[in-house]
Amino acid sequence: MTLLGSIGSAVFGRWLATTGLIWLALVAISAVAAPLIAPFDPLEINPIERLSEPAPPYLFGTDHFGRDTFSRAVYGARMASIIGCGSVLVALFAGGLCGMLSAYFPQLGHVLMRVVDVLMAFPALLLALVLMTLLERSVINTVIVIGIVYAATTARILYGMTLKLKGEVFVDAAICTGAGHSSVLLRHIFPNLISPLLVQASFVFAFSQLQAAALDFLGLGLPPEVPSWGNMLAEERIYITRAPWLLIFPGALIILTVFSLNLVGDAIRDAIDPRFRGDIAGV
Amino acid sequence: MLTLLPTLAAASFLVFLFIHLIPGDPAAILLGDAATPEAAAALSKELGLDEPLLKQYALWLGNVAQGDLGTSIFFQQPVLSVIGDGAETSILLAVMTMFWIIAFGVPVGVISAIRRGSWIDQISSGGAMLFASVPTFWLGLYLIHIFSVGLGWFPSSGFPSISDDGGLANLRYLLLPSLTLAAPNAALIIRLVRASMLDVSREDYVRTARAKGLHPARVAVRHVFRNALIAVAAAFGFTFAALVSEAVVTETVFSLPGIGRLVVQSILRRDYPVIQGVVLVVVVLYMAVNLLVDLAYASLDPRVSLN
Amino acid sequence: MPLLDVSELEISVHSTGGDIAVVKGVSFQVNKSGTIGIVGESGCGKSLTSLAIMGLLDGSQARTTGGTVRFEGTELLGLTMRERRKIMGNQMSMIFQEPMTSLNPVYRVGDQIAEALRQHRSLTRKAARERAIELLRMVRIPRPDERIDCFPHQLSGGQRQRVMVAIAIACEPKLLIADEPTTALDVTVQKEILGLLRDLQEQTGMAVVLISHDLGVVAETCDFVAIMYRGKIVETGRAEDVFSSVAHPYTRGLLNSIPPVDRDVEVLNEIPGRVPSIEQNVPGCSFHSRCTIAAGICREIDPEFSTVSGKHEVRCHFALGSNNRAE
Amino acid sequence: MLRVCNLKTFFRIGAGLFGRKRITVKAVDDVSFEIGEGEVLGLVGESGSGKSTVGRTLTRLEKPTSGKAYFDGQDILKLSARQFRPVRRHVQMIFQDPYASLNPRLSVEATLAEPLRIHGLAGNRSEAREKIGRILERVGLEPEAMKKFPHEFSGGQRQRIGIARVMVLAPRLVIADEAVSALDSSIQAQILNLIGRLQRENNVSMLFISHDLGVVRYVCDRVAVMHRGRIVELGGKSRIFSRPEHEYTKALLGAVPRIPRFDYTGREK
Amino acid sequence: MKLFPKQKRNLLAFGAAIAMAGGAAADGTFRYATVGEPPSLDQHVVTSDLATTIAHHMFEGLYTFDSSNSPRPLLASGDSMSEDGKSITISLREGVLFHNGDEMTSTDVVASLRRWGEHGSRGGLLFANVDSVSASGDHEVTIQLSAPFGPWKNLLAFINGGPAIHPASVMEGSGKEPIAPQDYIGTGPYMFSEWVANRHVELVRFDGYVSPEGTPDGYAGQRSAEFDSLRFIPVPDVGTRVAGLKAGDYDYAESIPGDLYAELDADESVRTILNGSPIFGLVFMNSRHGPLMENFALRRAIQAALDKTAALHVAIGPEGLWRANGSFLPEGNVWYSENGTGQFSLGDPDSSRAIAEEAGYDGDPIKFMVSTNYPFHYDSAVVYTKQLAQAGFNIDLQVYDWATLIQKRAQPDQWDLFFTHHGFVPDPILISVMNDNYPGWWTTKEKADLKSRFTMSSDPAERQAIWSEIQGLIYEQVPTMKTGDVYTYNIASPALKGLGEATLIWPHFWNVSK
Repeated sequence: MTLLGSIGSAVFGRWLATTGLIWLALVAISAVAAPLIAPFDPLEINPIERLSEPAPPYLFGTDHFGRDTFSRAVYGARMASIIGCGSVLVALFAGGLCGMLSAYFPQLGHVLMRVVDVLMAFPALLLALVLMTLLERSVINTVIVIGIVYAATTARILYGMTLKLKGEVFVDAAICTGAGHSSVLLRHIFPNLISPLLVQASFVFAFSQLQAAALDFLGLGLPPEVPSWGNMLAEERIYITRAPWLLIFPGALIILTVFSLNLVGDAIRDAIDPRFRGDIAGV
Repeated sequence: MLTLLPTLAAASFLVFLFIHLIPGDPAAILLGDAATPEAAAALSKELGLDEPLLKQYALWLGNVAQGDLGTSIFFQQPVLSVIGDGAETSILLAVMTMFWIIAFGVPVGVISAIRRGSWIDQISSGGAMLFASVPTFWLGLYLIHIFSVGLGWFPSSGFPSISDDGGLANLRYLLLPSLTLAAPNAALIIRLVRASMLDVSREDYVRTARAKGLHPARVAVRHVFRNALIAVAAAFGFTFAALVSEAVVTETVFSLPGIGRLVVQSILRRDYPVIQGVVLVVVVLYMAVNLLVDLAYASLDPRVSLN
Repeated sequence: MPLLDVSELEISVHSTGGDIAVVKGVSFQVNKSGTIGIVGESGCGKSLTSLAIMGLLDGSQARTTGGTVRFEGTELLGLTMRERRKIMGNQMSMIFQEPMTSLNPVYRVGDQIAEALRQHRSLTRKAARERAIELLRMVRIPRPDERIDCFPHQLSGGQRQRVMVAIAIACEPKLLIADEPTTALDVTVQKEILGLLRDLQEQTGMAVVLISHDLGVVAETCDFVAIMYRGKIVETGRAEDVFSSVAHPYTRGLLNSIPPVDRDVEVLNEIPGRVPSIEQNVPGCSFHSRCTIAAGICREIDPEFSTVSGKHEVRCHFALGSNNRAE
Repeated sequence: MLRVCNLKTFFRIGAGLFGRKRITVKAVDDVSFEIGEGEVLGLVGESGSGKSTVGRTLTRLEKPTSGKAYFDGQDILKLSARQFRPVRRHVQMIFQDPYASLNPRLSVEATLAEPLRIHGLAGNRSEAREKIGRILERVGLEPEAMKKFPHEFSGGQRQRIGIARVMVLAPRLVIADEAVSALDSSIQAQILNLIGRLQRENNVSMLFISHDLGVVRYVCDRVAVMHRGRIVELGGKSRIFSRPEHEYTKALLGAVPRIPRFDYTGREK
Repeated sequence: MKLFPKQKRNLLAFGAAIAMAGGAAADGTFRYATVGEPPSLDQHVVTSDLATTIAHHMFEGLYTFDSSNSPRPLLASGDSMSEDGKSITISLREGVLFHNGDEMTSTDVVASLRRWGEHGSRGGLLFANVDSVSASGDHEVTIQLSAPFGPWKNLLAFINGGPAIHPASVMEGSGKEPIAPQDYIGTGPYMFSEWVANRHVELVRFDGYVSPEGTPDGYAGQRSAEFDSLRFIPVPDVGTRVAGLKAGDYDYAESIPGDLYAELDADESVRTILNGSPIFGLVFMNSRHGPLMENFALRRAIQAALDKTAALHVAIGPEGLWRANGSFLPEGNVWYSENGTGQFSLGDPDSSRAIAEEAGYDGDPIKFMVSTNYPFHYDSAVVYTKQLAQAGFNIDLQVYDWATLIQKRAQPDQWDLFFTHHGFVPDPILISVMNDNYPGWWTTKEKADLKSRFTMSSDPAERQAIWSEIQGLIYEQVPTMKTGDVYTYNIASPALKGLGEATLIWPHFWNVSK
């Protein structure tokens, strides 16, 4: 059974995970085709229509600028995808590399893992807060900061997994055939880490959504003009009674997306190598 | 334990560097909008904030070594007492949260592992995952809205110290915040307990226990759960870090005078000594919790020896 | 009345393609203080059989789908779990292959022995402890009063298996099922454990079902053997009969493929091919694809048992004399 | 051909939470032996006797504490990793667990092509494929096996792949570490015969590590008995099995269960 | 959204009696939900409105304002001025006690005025014209001016960044650094009790308080402390402030968003209290650096592009809470003037574009700094950016947190425009744009001339006329743009008695009980 095949059967075997996958596909489509789907410019201010209730043409109502919440939600899917993919890339690339190399080269690992320890000792959000204040609010900085926060966790996990793989007999066998470090790492160890990395990616993606929303809430995340679900919640949170739709819709979008990611990640995790199942945190 | 000191020093230096690189002058914040830049600069000088960074760090480190965390620029009070008061709130919040996590998470995880595949398992596993998907601040906002404003059952915000009027009854102020904070973490523990229970139940010694003719409940508790606890204990260190993270948001939503909100506000007003102090305390706390976890680990698993 | 009477036992495992019977029509008896060895290669169903007798089959993966298991005349398969537990660990007990993992690492060995005692005998804590020390002495663990407070990881593999034996004989069972009890052990330790079992059997008169892949172990220990291949017993009889006049080509092949330690062999006989997977439906005799004497009939008809001599029975169309062979 | 002198491999283990109390385990303690051209030396012993560590040290999977191992007169324990690489081609190892010793993510072709590529034994892909096809045939596998992945094979077939991976390099010394102990007896005989045939055909020297005395008697020319990190007895096969001198060897031989009254049908020597 | 009608709520509350055990805070404690922590409460140096809201219960100045924003004696009992207008003699009330029990004398007043003059935020405005301050008797002080200075009494009455009177012992040796909480000793009806950082600031009734005479009028007249204690609790999240007041956890909550006004006003469990004096947003322009430095035409082009009404609508919400008023002081105030206000909110992108072209604007980016700490700044800035873009301006909107913004605005090369707001002041001299050193650095000759005429005069009518001219100049040179008046409001528990209909500048809770 190929990797994709096993993931496919893991996901489609459960109706809930399948639903999650469909929802994620919808989010992805919205992200790509946002300009085609959104009926309005998400930034267009319209003071006369401010705080309109959900009714055509404003499916999700309007916010206090008079901006169309539905259009902002659609563009929010784009932001969610950017934040998620970006954080996953940073976390998995930086963390993954760090963890893998640390486990493979113990001397290097001795130094690198101390750095990771320092990062891990910081509560994730606290680290993100300090970094965000330092770096100014922007999409790229949010991605980097969330990425760094989860890079530490990823490094820890990959460290453990690589150590386990390093002790595998087939790695010894590869060394005995004369394979060098790069060959052992890239051909023998890395391919066995792909599926756990995929699971980790789905959890980092999910966490990044919550983390980004929390940063937005504290006023230290994405620039406020960016239409993200977290910003929508943060900016409009005083309207919980005055205009409840402004909190219900973006909140539901975040919950659904994170829930779906967790479901899919969980389904993949159950399908992967049981050796690593316990290593990946996630939910 | 001594090996932790370099980590601590590195962490504190990193934070020191970071927060001083952030633009913004605490003196200007203190004086307010009407003050001129010249006035702010004068105050800055008076506070010693114009000294070279390394010198400031050395000074700070020297003081810390003597147990003095410095004076808050904003409050004009010793950092230790500022943090001390926040710590009461945060620690009580953490303890209550841990209580919910253990009180709900562990039994639900055990039950759903025992009744694997049943509707109880489906609901608790799915519910756990759903709760872990809710942004904490969003949950908090609605809890306040429903239980404080709507039903009037619990106070909405704030927390008078338990040494204040009301005594321990003041803990009711922490009920909603701790539930908010517990929700995603309990979810984590439920899943972890369930997974560990299932892993352990495949072990040979569980079969041995069953072969003795023991009652399934006894097997589940004495043999499966007891061993699953080892894996769960290791997760508590992780949970603590997550807890502190989310406490920042929860304390802001519920306006609790804890160190989470303190640090956010201190970052906003560039109160360097307080930020450094909080980070120091949190890192020490984190290490202490990890040490406790290690000790718990050793006491749970006779194969792990401390020496 | 035999102590244990297994008749036409069938065990099925759950798979995506539906239930597959992996143990089919297994029947044997064990008398009081008798020893039967069940031999076969991995996957032949010998361990499932032992778990089914003991009542340890976890319904989610495998379950009994036919046949009867009578213990002292009582049908076990129909009992409720509650009734079953009264027998488990009491009149019937079991030891397993992996002494490293079969003991719970977080409890002292004394507690694990006492647990079995207190489950079936109303003993005080103190009495249970004394009995546990006595049991450790019985399984020949030196300084039992000290070792009783050891954790399993502080003991060697052989000692752990002795502790397992102590747990199993704690309630003086009438039947002991030993599933590959020495496979994970060194030969010198194996010898001691087998000797211990034999001595205990002599002292207590309990019957033993010994599951093993090692013909040598079975030959030295058992007075009755059953050879299993792909879920069926293919040859059974008194050990001396079976080994002195092997009737089934599989048994013969197996015996011939083991390099002997007491003589030099130039070329070892092989059984060609490999065991067809359990999902594969093999018509006729399940061994025919690897059998050197198989003929047309073997591909079509699954042979019934035929008697070689006395209690020595075999499932082979050509077992009863070389003149029947299609060579 | 291979001369091992006073080999010692010690492990330091244990690092407590509060201190660094370490114990030294003398896994291999002053072991010396020789293996001649085309000779099979059996290394028997019980678990923990250090026999596997000897093999792992000679293939440099473990670091020796002291001692020398001359292969063609060259001390291979002294060489740098770079210098050792050309020697590796000639010193190969067969592992115990055929399930674990193959990378689950690599096809058989990829697994077998790797040593060829590393040691520059195949000019191009088609040449490599041809070589792989030949070696697969020699170990008794169909050429179609090339495209398959390890999980598609049975244990015996996997061990054949493991042997192919070693033999494709045409090594001069093969270290077989419990090469058949994970296999069922009927399969074990097949693999033993395969190893024996390949060894004779290529005149390969072999260090055959096993706990199974019968297997060692079948495969080896000379036998070394290891006990607690030391070789307690070394000698010709027939002498060791018929007239063991050391008490431990005697105990070992005495413990092997035998099948009485069985008329063995194999050809005896 | 109300989940349950009131009666049912009570029943439910009764049902949850265990949760309610302990009840509300002790009687006699007044709980005020603030927007955050105040900085130091030292009124000399700190200009935070929140600090003043708390501090004016414990610190008093020589004068204070009545409801018409006219200065009236507080610690002073009377004053006289010499013929040349250069010597002011102020007599003090006798028998006034500090919280430490000592009687206030002229020594204390002189020490306080001197420290304020040297280090105080607004002290320089007066002390630039002061030669000396001295005690001319136990209960009399004399201020010697270098030239006549009209706004002196307003400056002495404005407690925010103003001359609170402290004991001389506290003033000795204190410099720019705010005095520490243990030195918070004043003469007010409440005295400092504790400041648990991050938790609350608590004041308690000062039993030795000696009140001024007269009917209460604004901050003037009789003062009496009715509560045992006042507790100021930081509740930074506005939703929590509203929820907390509704849930009965606070008696008073400040700074509530305009959009919730109608809903809260209709809610019987909440009382809304408007601020009588509006605050107003200001967009400062950089007069020291960058494209706007001396290009007044370009500045006017920017001014012409803005439609302030739209921004107010988005940022504040209901129309009753804001007024698109171009005069720096509100209608009805003595300083009200319509000079220049024709330019206030043109919202004319076409003429703006034309003026900008004429002024030589070539599409260079204009850096506009705004902070998100104040939602109304940010909301307005977003609207302005849109409007300016329509007029062809290339606006680079830079969003910072407040701390970063105040640091950046001190560096002339970092910005061209920034957004801030200004509290109500009773005298235009206190408006930040009048301060030459305030970021923006408006220091044209025209301004200097008018400003010196303005301060020299003591004749109210003349001063009002000069201020009108200055306002005209502001609309011409555009050092800053007023964005309109915002009437903030607070909410209170209906149980509070003695609250006025509106707040004067900062809410006060003497003469208030529950």
